[in-house]
Amino acid sequence: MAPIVVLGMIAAACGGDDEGGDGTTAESSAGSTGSTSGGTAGGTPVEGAEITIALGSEPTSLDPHIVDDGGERAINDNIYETLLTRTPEGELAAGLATELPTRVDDTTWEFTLREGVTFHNGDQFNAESVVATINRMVGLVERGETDNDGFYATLTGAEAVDETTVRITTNGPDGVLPARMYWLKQIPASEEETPDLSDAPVGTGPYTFVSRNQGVSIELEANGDYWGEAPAVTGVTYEFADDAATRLAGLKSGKYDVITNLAPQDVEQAPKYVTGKGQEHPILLLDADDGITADISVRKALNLAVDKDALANDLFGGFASVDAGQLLSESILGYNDTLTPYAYDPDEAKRLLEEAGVDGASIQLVGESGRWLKDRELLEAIAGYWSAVGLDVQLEVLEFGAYLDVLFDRENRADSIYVSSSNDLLDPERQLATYYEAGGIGSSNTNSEMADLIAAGRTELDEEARATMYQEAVKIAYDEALFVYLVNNEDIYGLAENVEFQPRVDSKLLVSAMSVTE
Amino acid sequence: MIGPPDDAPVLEVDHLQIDFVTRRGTVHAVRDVSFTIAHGETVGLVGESGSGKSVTAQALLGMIELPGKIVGGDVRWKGESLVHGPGVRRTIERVRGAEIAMVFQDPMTSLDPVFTIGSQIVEVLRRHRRLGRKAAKARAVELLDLVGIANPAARIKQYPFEMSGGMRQRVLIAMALACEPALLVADEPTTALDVTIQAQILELIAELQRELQLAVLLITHDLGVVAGVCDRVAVMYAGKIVEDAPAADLYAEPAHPYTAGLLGSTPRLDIVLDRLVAIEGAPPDLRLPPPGCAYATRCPHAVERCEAEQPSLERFVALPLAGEASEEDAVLAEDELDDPARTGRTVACFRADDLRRQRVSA
Amino acid sequence: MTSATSATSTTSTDPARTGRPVPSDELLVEVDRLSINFPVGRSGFWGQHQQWVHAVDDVSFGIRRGETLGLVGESGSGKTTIGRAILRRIEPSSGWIRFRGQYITDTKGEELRRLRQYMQLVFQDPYASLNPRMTVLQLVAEPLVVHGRAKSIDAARGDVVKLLGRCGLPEDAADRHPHAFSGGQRQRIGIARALALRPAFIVADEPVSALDVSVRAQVVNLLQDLQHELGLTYLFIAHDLSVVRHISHRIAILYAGKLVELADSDSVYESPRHPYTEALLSSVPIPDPPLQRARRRIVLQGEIPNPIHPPPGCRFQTRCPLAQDRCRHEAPPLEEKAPGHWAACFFR
Amino acid sequence: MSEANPRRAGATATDEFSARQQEVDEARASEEGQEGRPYELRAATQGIFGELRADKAGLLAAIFLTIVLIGAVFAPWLAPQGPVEGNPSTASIDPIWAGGTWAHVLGTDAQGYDVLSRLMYGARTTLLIGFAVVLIAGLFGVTLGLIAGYRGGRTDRWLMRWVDVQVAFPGLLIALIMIAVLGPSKTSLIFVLSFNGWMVYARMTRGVVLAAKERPYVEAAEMVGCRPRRVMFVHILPNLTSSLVTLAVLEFARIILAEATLSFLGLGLQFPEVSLGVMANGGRDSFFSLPRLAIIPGVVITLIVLAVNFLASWLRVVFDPQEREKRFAAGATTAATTVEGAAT
Amino acid sequence: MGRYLSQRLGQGIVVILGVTTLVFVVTRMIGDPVNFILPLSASEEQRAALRSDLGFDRSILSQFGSFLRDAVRLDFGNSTYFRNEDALDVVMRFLPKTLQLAAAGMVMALLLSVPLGAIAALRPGGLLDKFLVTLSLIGLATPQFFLGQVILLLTSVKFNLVQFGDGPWTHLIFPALTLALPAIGRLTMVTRSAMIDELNSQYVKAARAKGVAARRIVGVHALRNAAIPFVTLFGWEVIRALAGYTLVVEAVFDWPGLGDLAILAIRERDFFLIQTIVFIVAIMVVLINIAIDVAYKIVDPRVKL
Repeated sequence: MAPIVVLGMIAAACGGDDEGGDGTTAESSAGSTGSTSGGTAGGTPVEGAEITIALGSEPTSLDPHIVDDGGERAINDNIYETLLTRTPEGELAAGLATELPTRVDDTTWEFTLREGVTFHNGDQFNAESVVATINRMVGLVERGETDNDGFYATLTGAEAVDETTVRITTNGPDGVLPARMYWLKQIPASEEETPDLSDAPVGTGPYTFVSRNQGVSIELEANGDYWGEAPAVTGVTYEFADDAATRLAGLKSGKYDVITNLAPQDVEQAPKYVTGKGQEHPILLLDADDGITADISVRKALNLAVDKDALANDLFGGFASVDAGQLLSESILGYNDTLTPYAYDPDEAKRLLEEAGVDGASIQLVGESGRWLKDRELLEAIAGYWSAVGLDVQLEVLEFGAYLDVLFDRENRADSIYVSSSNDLLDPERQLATYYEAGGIGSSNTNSEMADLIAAGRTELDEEARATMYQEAVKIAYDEALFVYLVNNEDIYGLAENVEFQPRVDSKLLVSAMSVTE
Repeated sequence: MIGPPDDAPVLEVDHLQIDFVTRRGTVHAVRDVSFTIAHGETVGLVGESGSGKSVTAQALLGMIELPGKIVGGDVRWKGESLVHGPGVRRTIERVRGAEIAMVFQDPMTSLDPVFTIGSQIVEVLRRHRRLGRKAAKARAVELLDLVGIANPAARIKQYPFEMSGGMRQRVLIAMALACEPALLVADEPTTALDVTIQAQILELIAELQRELQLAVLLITHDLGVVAGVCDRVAVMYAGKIVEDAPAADLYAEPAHPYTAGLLGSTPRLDIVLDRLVAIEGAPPDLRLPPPGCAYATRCPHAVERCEAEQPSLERFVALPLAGEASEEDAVLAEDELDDPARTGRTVACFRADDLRRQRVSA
Repeated sequence: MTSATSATSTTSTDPARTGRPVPSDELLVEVDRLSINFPVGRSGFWGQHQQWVHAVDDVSFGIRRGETLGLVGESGSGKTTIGRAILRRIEPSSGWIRFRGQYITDTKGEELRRLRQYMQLVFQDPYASLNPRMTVLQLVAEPLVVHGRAKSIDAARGDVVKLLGRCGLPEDAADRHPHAFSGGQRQRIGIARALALRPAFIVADEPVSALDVSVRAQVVNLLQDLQHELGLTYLFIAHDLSVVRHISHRIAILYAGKLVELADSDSVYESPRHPYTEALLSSVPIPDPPLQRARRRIVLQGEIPNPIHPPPGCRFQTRCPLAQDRCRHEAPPLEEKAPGHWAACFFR
Repeated sequence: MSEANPRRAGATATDEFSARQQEVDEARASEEGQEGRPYELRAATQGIFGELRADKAGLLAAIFLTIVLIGAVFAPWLAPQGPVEGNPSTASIDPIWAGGTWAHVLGTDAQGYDVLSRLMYGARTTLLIGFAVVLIAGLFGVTLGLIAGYRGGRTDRWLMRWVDVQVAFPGLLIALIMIAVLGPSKTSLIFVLSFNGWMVYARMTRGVVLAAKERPYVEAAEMVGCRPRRVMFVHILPNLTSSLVTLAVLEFARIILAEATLSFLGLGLQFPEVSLGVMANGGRDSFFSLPRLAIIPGVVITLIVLAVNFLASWLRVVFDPQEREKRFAAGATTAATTVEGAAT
Repeated sequence: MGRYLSQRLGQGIVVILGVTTLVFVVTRMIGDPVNFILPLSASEEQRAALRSDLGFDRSILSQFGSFLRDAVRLDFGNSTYFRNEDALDVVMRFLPKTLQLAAAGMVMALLLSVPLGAIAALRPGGLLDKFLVTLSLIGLATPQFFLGQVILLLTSVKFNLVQFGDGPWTHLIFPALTLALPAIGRLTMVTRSAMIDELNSQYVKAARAKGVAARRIVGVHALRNAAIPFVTLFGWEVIRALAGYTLVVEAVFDWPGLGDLAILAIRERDFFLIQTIVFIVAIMVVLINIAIDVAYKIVDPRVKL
């Protein structure tokens, strides 16, 4: 099961954006770290304002169940809603369901639905529509027609108890299910059989779909019948510009009001920018079983050799924080607050390498370029640090497909592989299963102790118990130096002078959270 | 302004000097050339390549361009300078194509290849005659008819590439005659043509000259070509005119050794010689023209003075051909000729008189 | 030289060689019913019609050893084509060429290369026909080297210098490049090069028409002197009747690919049989104004017919002042109108 | 780029002069002891410096290219640092004119690499690719062109159809696809650019050979009995040098641009290789914050290409006596008229 | 004419066949695209099914055969990246933007280079000539992407002049200018040298001797003749733009055209899309080549087709 989850996540990345993990909605317990700079924060909001948002990539489809890419989410998050939501701090909260679900048994969860909610096409939102949504997804997963199978492979079906009560079943104990329902977008019952919802997305959200000019733009307008608070911005146009410079140029020239993935070095250029602690954690997987990295002191040396602070402050311009010896953000279940980053100590690293007798040995470093923020630069910097402590670094910056081949080649692990891990559901399970757990599709170790802990956590329904298991697992990986821990970089949005927007921990680009001032 | 008297020359070339600047020195292409053309007169200008004859012709229409430059002398058309003076641009614009017209050596390249010949004739008429489109077209047809092109109405719609060389030369002549010029300058008009076509064109020029009372300046390297057409012939050598004489006299008794040499080295259809009399050597380098007579190095009659001093064009009086005349006769004949511009002969040779005497005594 | 002229004019050569063979030791070059067509562009909507230029049509003549045959015609008459065909530079479409009694029409490859030693070409353009990168020595010695007559360029120096001297070039000429020479001198170099292999037969393709008037005589004289000294045989191609008359023993006149008249040069001038020859003669201006003005001039109308679509019958009929109905259907054969004087006209 | 040759048809009085003058000039030149060398060589050796003095742009171009070439060839010895030496802590140091240090004259980039060092190594790679492509494409194209031109007939038709077909290929697009397949590396760049660039040599060579075959002196060589090989190598091929050199120089400029473009599109060389295009691509990310990182390599590429173009036009002049004459006349007469104007 | 056209069309077919074959072979060398299309979790059976669905399990020859068969019917298969949308539809959606850009750029090139070249040719060696020549050389020496970036920087950011991307026609100005500038440089040089040649030609001399006004000689006679070499080179520029440089300009300005699509298709290994793009571009190239010849016939009556 674990591989499936991971694959979904990678596919999410494949779908998307050239450099940022913009779409990777995750949440950070650090809460809202959004900060504003430049410009005036105040001003009277304008009623009925229309804005233009530049995204890094165009959604290939607007079917919320089939695709999973940043572009799709950026738009559909405004059209569709989910049973649960998260607070700005990342806590699960009521959404289309009026409260958090209750567990009926190990594999059944019951949701109570909000009344009086209608879809944009006039259909009623009710238990029937939830069942349709679940069934559609289950079918898509079975037929292998969705990029989202990693999120929903545990679902087996749903039944309506009454008009406002629905029960969702899983194929085993699944502590992650509430988080999954934070992710699954609700569609009208009438669309269960529709193979592709791309042409006319219909949801319950604050915005309705107006038009899509493929290759050029997508337009939404405020939903007058929205059950919740009416949004301040009444019209939004999305345009697509995969080049950061172009997006910035558009923002500066007034063509765009909001741009995503503002590059750290460009923040001063933007009229205004806000940041949110994202869920993106670039790390390096070290092959703990074979080759030069089989030696724990080498793995430690590789950690010690890298100046994480310089990466965070110089490479990411300060819009990143050094990882505390784990892939998990503070807000995530299982975060182990006893861990501290490996220090930057090149001398010690050199000493360890010499001790291990691999001074001057060659080491593979495999990565790719263009998908994630500063990926190539990060790789080059690491290659530089490692060279500085006397290693002969064989850096391979591969084309994405070739990179995936290396990443998933479990037979011949490369010495070190760059990945950028994110956490869409804001639940630790996926990351741990993918990279930590032995046998995980991206993992480079065979540590059974850690694997057992992670496997147990997966089916544990008690939050506290899960957290403890994960914290232990994370500690093992830290002690064993199974990864080179790097940084957690932030989402940066560029805003026009008169636009207000508070980024969310889960990186959702909600237009309803934006406003335009005079 | 009172116009020039009728017998005054329409064109005067007065001590014309033209230089060409090249990287290895200045070529003195035309060195002090003077001649005149009267109303309706046909003058031949004969010389080998590099003698400066074509350059001289171009100067008549103000067409010397860099790297060439008129550095001395004057060209006057009916008394107005075409070289300098305040209104010279205007004058040239008025005269060129309308009063003095030119026909070039190469009919294959002298027409714009991408326009019909009709439009190219009409262009001239509209420019100089301010004719309407229709009238100009009608006139173009007339002109083609005049130069002996059959079916002119159809021909004006043709492009130059659809015509033979002879035909094109006729078109060019028609174009030159479009504005009824007073002087036609024909620069080697037949060199590129076949012999039978050359005969046609020469015939045509002679005919037109008679009919239209044209003055013609015929430039050629072929003494034969001018013989049948011209009233007067000027021979150029190394940028200078060496001899200028009525055609009949020049051929009958060439006064300059170069003229004589040219005639001697040209094989004639009517006279078979065992051996041609060749002129040995080659023309001088015009960047460093010799201080004396340019022909001196090749001249069988050269004396010391020829190498040191430049002979100027002097009046030359030929002897009666009978050969019995004495020197007194010559003097007498000289007195009788008061109009050197028209009937007089001039020659630039110190030894012209000596040689004449030698011929007499021979 | 005068004797040579009279010899050829009295001994009649049968140009069409209808039956009666001429003693082979006398004829150096024989051309027999030579026709040459070139393919040119296509016509028709789909380009289905291959068009042919009928450059030379059924031409026969012979050249005797030591003789100069002048081949005269206007542009497009086929004179250059005939010259190149004899030198085997152009494939004949039909007909035969014999050289020293041997058929050479099918000679190819090495054999043809060896044949080149005996027949050479003097070019029209002395500027373009000498490789500007080579010295005069290299140019003139090249034929000797490629035919194995000299071991190397330098080994041939002595012979070359001697030859250059004979062609009237200065002693130091051998080591200079062609640029260093005037047109006339370059033509002398070209002649020296052609003579290097001591050929018996020279095709001179308008050798003086690109030269200045005063230099022409020098080259013509040189050609005559060399013929005298070396017993050369010339095919002298020209459009200029006056030079041809001066240098040739006999003259062949071509019109639109057809031989219209062939006779010794005096006869051609004095009693032309073909109306085209007459017109051609009268077109040549004579540098003598009274004479020139007094001459009866025949100015032909029109132009040489298109060689792609030659007119039926006599090719001259479109311009001929004598043309009658018969000429438009029937091509007049080349007939011996007087001893040694051949012409192709029904009426003369 | 191709500029039509000046027409030679339609000789005018001026041409008549220059022809004759040239004759005389050559006569004099050989009297001065210049004989014995092929004309063009002579022109080249005689004219290079004179021409350079006359052609200020050419002179500047030559100086600039010499500097670039030295910097590129000796980069490992001259460059202050390695091309990928540095880390984020030394990133974005300003260049010397903006208050930087002499240790990094042109500053450092976002990675902390020394820009000047990278420029030198980058130029080294870029020039190497340029030379290699010109050499490979040139050899291949010239060979095919020679075969086509000399053999003629069916061989010619087929080879030239091949050229026609390939010329009609959408070059950049094909190059991108091929590089995507072959993987971005120096070798594949060289291969792909050669694959896309040989046709122009083939066409030109064939054209020159065909034209040369029609020259009377080639016919003359065949007439005197030279074997085909000798005709080819002694009489026809030397005609090729001047146009080939000029073409190769211009192609070199084109290749530099092509390499930069491919690298810019992300399909160029990969770390740790650096070329000028790679630098330009690297500068793309921080174009607004550190425009110099894009502008420096961009300007250097522009200058190299510009200089190469000037060099080509200078070469044309060196190889073409007529062109030299024209240039001289233009210069001299303007000078002359100025003097005259001052006098009057 | 008929012969010519059939010849050119025949040649065009060979070109298209050659290009598509090359691209077909080359793309098949990239590797299995199935991994790109399917989610990574897809089972081996699913992969195999898709593989045989798309025909990747068959021999390359048989794949190529069916590709050609379908191509003749203008069926290029479905784009894998664009969720099974017909590849030709995708291309046709992006094509207009590229055509718009290319047309605007080429019109600019035409309108600027001809007068500039002609003006420079009036006094070769003069100050204005030197200035224009230098400018042209700089234009053709500047890498297009660099030019685009600088223009982007100056116009959109520093001076906030005009925007780009989708929108009113003014958005077209700067991308089109970027596309046009190198072409303007080259074409100005060509116009200039052709004009110099023409102005030195015998017929111009003859026209002057006829007294034809200088303006008419330059503007009518020389220009029309100079158009002959110009036409060919202009055609090449159009091809260059359509088949190459729009790619760069679109990348810099994020212009949603064929070039952007091509880069995307290559990056995403969307074989069917790549093939379709190349096919369409090749057809355009062939058509432009024929158009060049026809234009040739129009400006030069001597040309026979």
